[in-house]
Amino acid sequence: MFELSEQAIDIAGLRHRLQDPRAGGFVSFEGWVRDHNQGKTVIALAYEAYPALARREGAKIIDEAKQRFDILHAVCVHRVGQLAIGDMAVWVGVSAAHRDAAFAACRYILDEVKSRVPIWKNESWSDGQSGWVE
Amino acid sequence: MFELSEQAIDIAGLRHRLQDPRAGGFVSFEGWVRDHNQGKTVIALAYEAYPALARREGAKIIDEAKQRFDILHAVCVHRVGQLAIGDMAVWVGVSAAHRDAAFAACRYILDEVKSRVPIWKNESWSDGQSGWVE
Amino acid sequence: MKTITVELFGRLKDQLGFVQRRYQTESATVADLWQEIVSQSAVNGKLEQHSIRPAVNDEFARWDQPVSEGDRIAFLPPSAGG
Amino acid sequence: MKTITVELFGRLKDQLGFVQRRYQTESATVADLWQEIVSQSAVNGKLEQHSIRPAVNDEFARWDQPVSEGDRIAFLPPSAGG
Repeated sequence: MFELSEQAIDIAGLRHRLQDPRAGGFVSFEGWVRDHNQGKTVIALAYEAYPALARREGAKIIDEAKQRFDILHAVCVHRVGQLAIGDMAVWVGVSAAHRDAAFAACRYILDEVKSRVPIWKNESWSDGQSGWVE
Repeated sequence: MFELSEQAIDIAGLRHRLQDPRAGGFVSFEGWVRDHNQGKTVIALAYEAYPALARREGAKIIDEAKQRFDILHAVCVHRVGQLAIGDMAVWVGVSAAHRDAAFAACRYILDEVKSRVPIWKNESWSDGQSGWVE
Repeated sequence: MKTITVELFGRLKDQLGFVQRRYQTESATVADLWQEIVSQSAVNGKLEQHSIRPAVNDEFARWDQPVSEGDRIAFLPPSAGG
Repeated sequence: MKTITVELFGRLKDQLGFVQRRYQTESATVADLWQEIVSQSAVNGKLEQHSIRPAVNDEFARWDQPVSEGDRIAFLPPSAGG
């Protein structure tokens, strides 16, 4: 499952989609908005997506992960809209019988989402400027 | 921080120890009690620890991870006592400026805790038997 | 003459000065259309085709895809999610 | 003759039939003590020293560590956390 969310990502609600009596390991990644990037002080940022394409590409990545790794469930949610420092920008959760597959699949999904899903980041900096960061 | 817990692991309470405005990535691992192991159907299990040694060895592993990887915070909690299928046996959380270090440190802590911290697992199986699993 | 809709994302909106626009075009392919848009703009710099990815009607597309009447054609800078 | 306390964990409790016991011993080292305990037990099988790790007074110890009056000496099978 891949989703875009305009609201804060609800981890508790997502975790239960990954629970499974066959699961022995669960790995999750959270991307948080940090207060600095490329030497600048970040005060806020906004993510913009191309929603139809982003959802389709995200779903494709989840499917790929399920084919490549011996996992049970995988979920990724990406925020869009305005975010503050410390807010969660992306969440990836993977459950599997064994931890190796869970770690590998979580990493795969994260890396592919970052490079392939059409989402863009606009940072606001402490100098009053803002700009698109690629 | 490394802890042993006789109660269910409280993720929400632990997560705030890892939050940091400098953090861009947070990786967590949860070990769940699964319903099968080594070909047997598991109905419950109990973890026993050597508490003084386990706490000291666990704290040492957390320190090692902070030296080896460029991370901000790391926490590991291991359950002891009786657990049911689906219960969380261990939780590892790591925050870092960048995701590579967070993934690597989370994996390191998990692997080292499993092999070095003196904790033992007694499984109860569907055939009415139980035994120590190493 | 075909009537199409062009959509821009990320920095391309700032560089080319619009988000969505209806175009009358005789461009045969997506690549031709991109060159037409760039040549009409005042912007120089990072508008090299190799850094941009086109999409047609909500699907990633090839640069040599033909432009058809009614298409929604989007130009996407490199993704920066996470 | 020294008085010490021996503690067992995991499968060793089942194999040797106790959890904690006070011992009177003349064993000089931790390894000697382990051999003494095993030789007094009826159990054969997986009691090979190489699979066991000793601890003395809540610290991991070496097999050649001397046994001192009042020591708490623990024998640990391989860890199985997580």
